Amino acid sequence: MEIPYAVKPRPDTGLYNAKVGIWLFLASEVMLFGAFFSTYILLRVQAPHGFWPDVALGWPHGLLNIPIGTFNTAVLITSSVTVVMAWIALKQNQFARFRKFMAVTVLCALGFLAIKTFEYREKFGHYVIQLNDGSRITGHLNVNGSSPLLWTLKDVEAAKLEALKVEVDIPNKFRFPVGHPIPEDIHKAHQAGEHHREREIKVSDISSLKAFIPSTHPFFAIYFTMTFLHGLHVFGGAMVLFYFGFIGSGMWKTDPERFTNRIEVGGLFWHFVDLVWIFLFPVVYLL
Amino acid sequence: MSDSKHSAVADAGHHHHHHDYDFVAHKKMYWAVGAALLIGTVITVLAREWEFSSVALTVSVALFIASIKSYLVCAYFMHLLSEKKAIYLIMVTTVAFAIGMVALILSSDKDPIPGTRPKTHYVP
Amino acid sequence: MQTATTHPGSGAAHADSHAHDHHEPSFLTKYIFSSDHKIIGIQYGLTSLLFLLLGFMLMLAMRQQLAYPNQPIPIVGGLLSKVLGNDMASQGVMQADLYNAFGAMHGTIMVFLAIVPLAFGAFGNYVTPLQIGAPDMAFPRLNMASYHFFFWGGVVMLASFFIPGGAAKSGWTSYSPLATVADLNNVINGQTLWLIGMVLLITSSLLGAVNFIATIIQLRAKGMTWMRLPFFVWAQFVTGFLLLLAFPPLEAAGLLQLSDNVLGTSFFLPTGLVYNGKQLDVSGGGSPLLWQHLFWFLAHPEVYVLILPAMGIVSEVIANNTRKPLWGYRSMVYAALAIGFLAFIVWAHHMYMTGMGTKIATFFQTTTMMISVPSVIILSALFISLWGGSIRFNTPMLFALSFLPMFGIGGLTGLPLGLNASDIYLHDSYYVIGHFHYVVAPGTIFGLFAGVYFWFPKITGRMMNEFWGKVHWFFSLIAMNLIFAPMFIQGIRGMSRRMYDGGATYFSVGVGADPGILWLNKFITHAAVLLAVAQIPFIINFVWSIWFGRKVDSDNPWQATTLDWQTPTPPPHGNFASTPVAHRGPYDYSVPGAKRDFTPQDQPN
Amino acid sequence: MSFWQYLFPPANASAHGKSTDDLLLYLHLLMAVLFIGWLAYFLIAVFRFRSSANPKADHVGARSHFSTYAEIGVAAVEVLLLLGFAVPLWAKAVDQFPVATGNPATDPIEIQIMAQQFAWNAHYPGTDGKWGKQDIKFAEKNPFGLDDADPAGKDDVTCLREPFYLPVNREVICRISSMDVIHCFKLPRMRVTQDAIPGMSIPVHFKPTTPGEYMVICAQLCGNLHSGMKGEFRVVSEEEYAKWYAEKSKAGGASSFE
Ligand code: HEA
Ligand code: HEA
Ligand code: CUA
Ligand SMILES: [Cu+2]
Repeated sequence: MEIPYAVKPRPDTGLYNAKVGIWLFLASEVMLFGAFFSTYILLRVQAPHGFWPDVALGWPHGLLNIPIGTFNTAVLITSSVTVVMAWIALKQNQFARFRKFMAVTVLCALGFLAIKTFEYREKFGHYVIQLNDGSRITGHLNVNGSSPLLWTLKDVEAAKLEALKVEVDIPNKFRFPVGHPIPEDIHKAHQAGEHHREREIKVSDISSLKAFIPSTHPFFAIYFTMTFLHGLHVFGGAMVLFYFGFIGSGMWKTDPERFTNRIEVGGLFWHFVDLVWIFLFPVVYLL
Repeated sequence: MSDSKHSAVADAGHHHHHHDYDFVAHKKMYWAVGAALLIGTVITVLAREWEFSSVALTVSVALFIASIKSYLVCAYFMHLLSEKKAIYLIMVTTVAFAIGMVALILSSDKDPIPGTRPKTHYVP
Repeated sequence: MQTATTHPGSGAAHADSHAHDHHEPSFLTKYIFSSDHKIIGIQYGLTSLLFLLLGFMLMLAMRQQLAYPNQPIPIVGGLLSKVLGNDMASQGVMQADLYNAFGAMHGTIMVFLAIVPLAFGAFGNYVTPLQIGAPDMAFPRLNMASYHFFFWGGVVMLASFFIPGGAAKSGWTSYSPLATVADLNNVINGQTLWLIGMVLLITSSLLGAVNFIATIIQLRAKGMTWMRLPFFVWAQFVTGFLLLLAFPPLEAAGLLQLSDNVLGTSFFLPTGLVYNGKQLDVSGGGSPLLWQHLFWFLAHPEVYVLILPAMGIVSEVIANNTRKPLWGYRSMVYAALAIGFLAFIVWAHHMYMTGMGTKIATFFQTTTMMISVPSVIILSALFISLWGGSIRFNTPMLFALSFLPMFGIGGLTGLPLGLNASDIYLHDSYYVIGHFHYVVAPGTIFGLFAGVYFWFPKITGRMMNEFWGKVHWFFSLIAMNLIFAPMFIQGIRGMSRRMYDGGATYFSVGVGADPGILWLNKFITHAAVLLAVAQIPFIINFVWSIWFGRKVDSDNPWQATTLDWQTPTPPPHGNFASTPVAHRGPYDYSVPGAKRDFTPQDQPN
Repeated sequence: MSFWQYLFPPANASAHGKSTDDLLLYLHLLMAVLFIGWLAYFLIAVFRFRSSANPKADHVGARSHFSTYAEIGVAAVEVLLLLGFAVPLWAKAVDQFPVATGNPATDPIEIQIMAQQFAWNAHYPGTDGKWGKQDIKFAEKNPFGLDDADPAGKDDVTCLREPFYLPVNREVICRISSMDVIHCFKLPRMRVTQDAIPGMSIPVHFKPTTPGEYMVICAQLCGNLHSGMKGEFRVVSEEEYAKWYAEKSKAGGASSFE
């Protein structure tokens, strides 16, 4: 039994089945990410005015690495171009060229994920520290030259440290106007144009210490959720494209038309992943 | 819709174009769109450095550029410019619902019973 | 042209006695990993019927508690204590936690594991491709995956009963923060499994929805234009869109709540929660109302997912048994589309009491009133379809006919809920329970029963017993009304839902309302037992008829017009003996001048 | 209890409640008319067109446009109920709060209602008319987060898990909140319902007209003792209220915390 229009388009709709399928799937994805963006917007508009970390639940700005994010955006855009070039290559009957473009696409995807992992790691070693006087600072720890990840106050206690060396962040302009609770000397350092500043903080002065992880602040919660899910899409898409381009490409010989359709459909998914990032990037990195 | 029947692989899955599908021009266009997307990204990042007078303006500019970029991806990479009616219908409805969802949730949040306040402020 | 004479295999117990067209598949590929839409439909059907029964049994235990608070549950009480532990059922007495867990699971199971898979997964799968003249679904393997996600979703839900702390107990609505704090002792608690189960079920529904819509768009037989589709197909089509676009936000919300429960985030937890006299150790900054928005964004459309396929079935049965076309078919189609559209913008009528200002409340009650209009149109069209008919009162028809006034009661009682000024009084009372059970129980379930009796001969090649079918219908109809009508009274008198003690606390003399309605709890419970008893003939009839029912004497025992009946019985792999072509509308019954009182869709002139 | 009583809500005890009841009544009349009309038609149709009486069906069926008119009629009544009743009633409930004129004898009474698992608590400003200072950091000590050190709070009246009092025929504004999960402040006889949502404080107002003992129901599932979460309040004469209030105020709020 043959399913009709699995390969050839149906005359009255002009579409083959998988194309309808993928667009329907993308429609549901639009609603999925739509809900996440709604969440982002709602969390953000109801956040108190003032800037994190001085107002505990104010919205953090400028914590993500913009050059890296920009670079990653470029990587993803490149892969979007190469995937469509791969498809064109098939249409031109140039299988070797197709392979090359697929390889670049998959490599870009993996590159994207690697960079994202690096960024995550950086966040896990970044802390917000609340002092007993109510002021808060952010920065990296320096424990005997290394920067521990995912510590809590318990780990500090376990390490039997009297004082913590902290590379304190100097707030950039997107964090201003700062409220009073930022320690005075850091404020001064900012005005002097410094970017980093190491300080020793007595452990007994610390009332809480949290890494930049989802439970620390709604911003991180939504940032990690959205980028992680987007990352999953990248990963899934890369697997599929890799399969089509390399493992399952034998179909090119047996059923070239169906194979080309598959690449088109895979490409559509890939562009969608790119599309999500086009909104995600400014929303979490820039605004 | 043109459903000219070709067995040529070159036509597979791309029925809306005719025999003389111009690969060279298309390839050029795809690269151009890619370049435009990159430029858009750079502009968005730079725009952040120019200080706008208000948050609303900053957000609008960023989202405006993102919309243009997403238009480019949809229109060219995803071939929506030459896609079939059914796909349009599905996607237009979906995007309308997605926007409706965000808009209605936000307007609910912005239209509470007058006098409602965050509990953290306590005093009536 | 009557397509084929009875296929040699017809009458055999199983649907694919035709597998001999191909190499002989093993049991595993034939029944478990089949990608044939008919087998998948049957898998969905049997699984969801079992869940329907389970959902009902949970409710029977709960009803027992409502009628006789703090007395041991007869028959199963001891077992529950043993299996679920004494903190759930102590000495056979249902505890509050168990009541809440059963309540949440009754709602969840009924909606997501019983009715939707039965209406959409089973009937949709089995009948839709047949009615549009397709050999199968557009994506058979996706179809199989959809069932397997559903199955594992069900397994996870069931497993949640047996883990420490028990199943989810924050209602099927799972409002945060309760859903997050209800069981802080166990990280992997009932709510966690509920969320994981939901993610699986949602994935299943999404795959199904993509498949259904693509199938209906792409695989309609030649000549099967949009306005020649049976109304059932339209109903499934709209249902597919509701699932496709409404479920993802709940999937998102589910993941966020999962993260709140497991990773300690605060998506739905506001600042300053004090729980059990202690500040909760979370960042705060979240919004409990956001969960409600995302939940109801799904759950309102979901109620039309529950009702539309039932309306589709009822329409088929009514057209067939009045022997005349549906009256106003076109307006029914447009009404279904209008429901599908409006369903997305009424959700906050479940949230009137969350502190809505006038503007937004007016918006939502206006859209709510608007959405009642297409329902009225569909119902009116079905009523008027009776006029001038030659009505046969077989079991499917009796269920289909009863659907109409029952849905009418349920729908009409939606109106006072839909206006916020009256919902102020009725919100979260038993009036709401009465309202929606009238639509889902004597409404949807009756529609589904009609479908079971109606398509049973196509699926098995045997008829179900008419007499016992009528007994089943009669007592079910009586019992349903005895159960749900008194709930309106309880609601009007101020009784709240989800009350473990059946409302006793609030009706203690002198302070609350009068206690004059508590006896109704007993009354309702007895009626529920009657309903349970009334299902026995059905279950026996159903199982018995698979093997011993009267064999059908034709492929088209109801003398129906739609393509599903123009196939061999049961339809073979690939469905049709020859590729069908539609030459006419779906309901050419009693065409003046025609030889017979039905003209099948594939009959050329 | 007579049969008729079963069909109506328990006696209304608030000023605005009658309009709610009227709306309910009109709605149910509309529903009854529709239901009885359709049911009668349905029974007639089913009987008259049974196959034994009418062996040959009519391909076209009904030819009248009655249903269109009926549908338009239903829609019109719905519009009427919506615009004529529901919207104005809601606007009155949420937009038109009674305002204080500075006359302590007639000004609306303001109270804070704090829900917790599984009790209702009320908080009045006390005879000085000033609310004591509240802060979230004291919320672990008492539901309203009252600051013991603030003199304005010394005379605040708090009713923790005990009945609170309201004078008859005075407007009351309750600000509803919760400290843990969502509850629902429902006063059936006052025709008042408002969710108590942690993180938000939402005002409702009503005017009790009948003295008596009443119940606060929790109408939102809030945990295992949800069904046992009751609150009581008493509507009493102005004098009795003043007496109760003065005594309570003197006893002081902060001391009565658990
Ligand atoms: C299949 C399911 C289904 C259907 C179809 C409906 C249909 C409707 N529902 Fe219902 N509803 C639920 C399932 C459903 N609902 C559920 C499950 C809940 C509770 C969820 C929870 O809280 O747990 C709920 C709760 C609910 C609420 C929230 C109540 C509250 O919590 O306070 C509201 C409020 O607006 C509402 C309104 C409506 C309206 C206006 C319709 C309209 O669409 C109805 C339109 C239909 C008609 C108007 C009838 C037309 C018929 C005739 C005119 C013919 C009459 C014929 C005869 C009498 C013979 N519903
Ligand atoms: C589709 C949805 C659906 C369905 C069909 C039902 C069906 C029923 N429901 Fe349910 N109910 C809900 C959805 C549903 N319910 C929801 C969402 C809630 C709210 C939960 C919450 O508070 O969170 C609720 C709550 C609810 C309550 C309120 C509990 C409370 O607030 O404390 C009550 C009380 O009586 C109740 C009763 C019943 C009864 C008696 C039935 C009966 O009609 C059941 C009828 C079932 C049958 C008759 C079984 C037929 C099956 C077979 C015959 C099996 C055949 C098998 C084989 C052949 C293999 N339900
Ligand atoms: Cu509090 Cu229910
Ligand atoms: Cu609804």
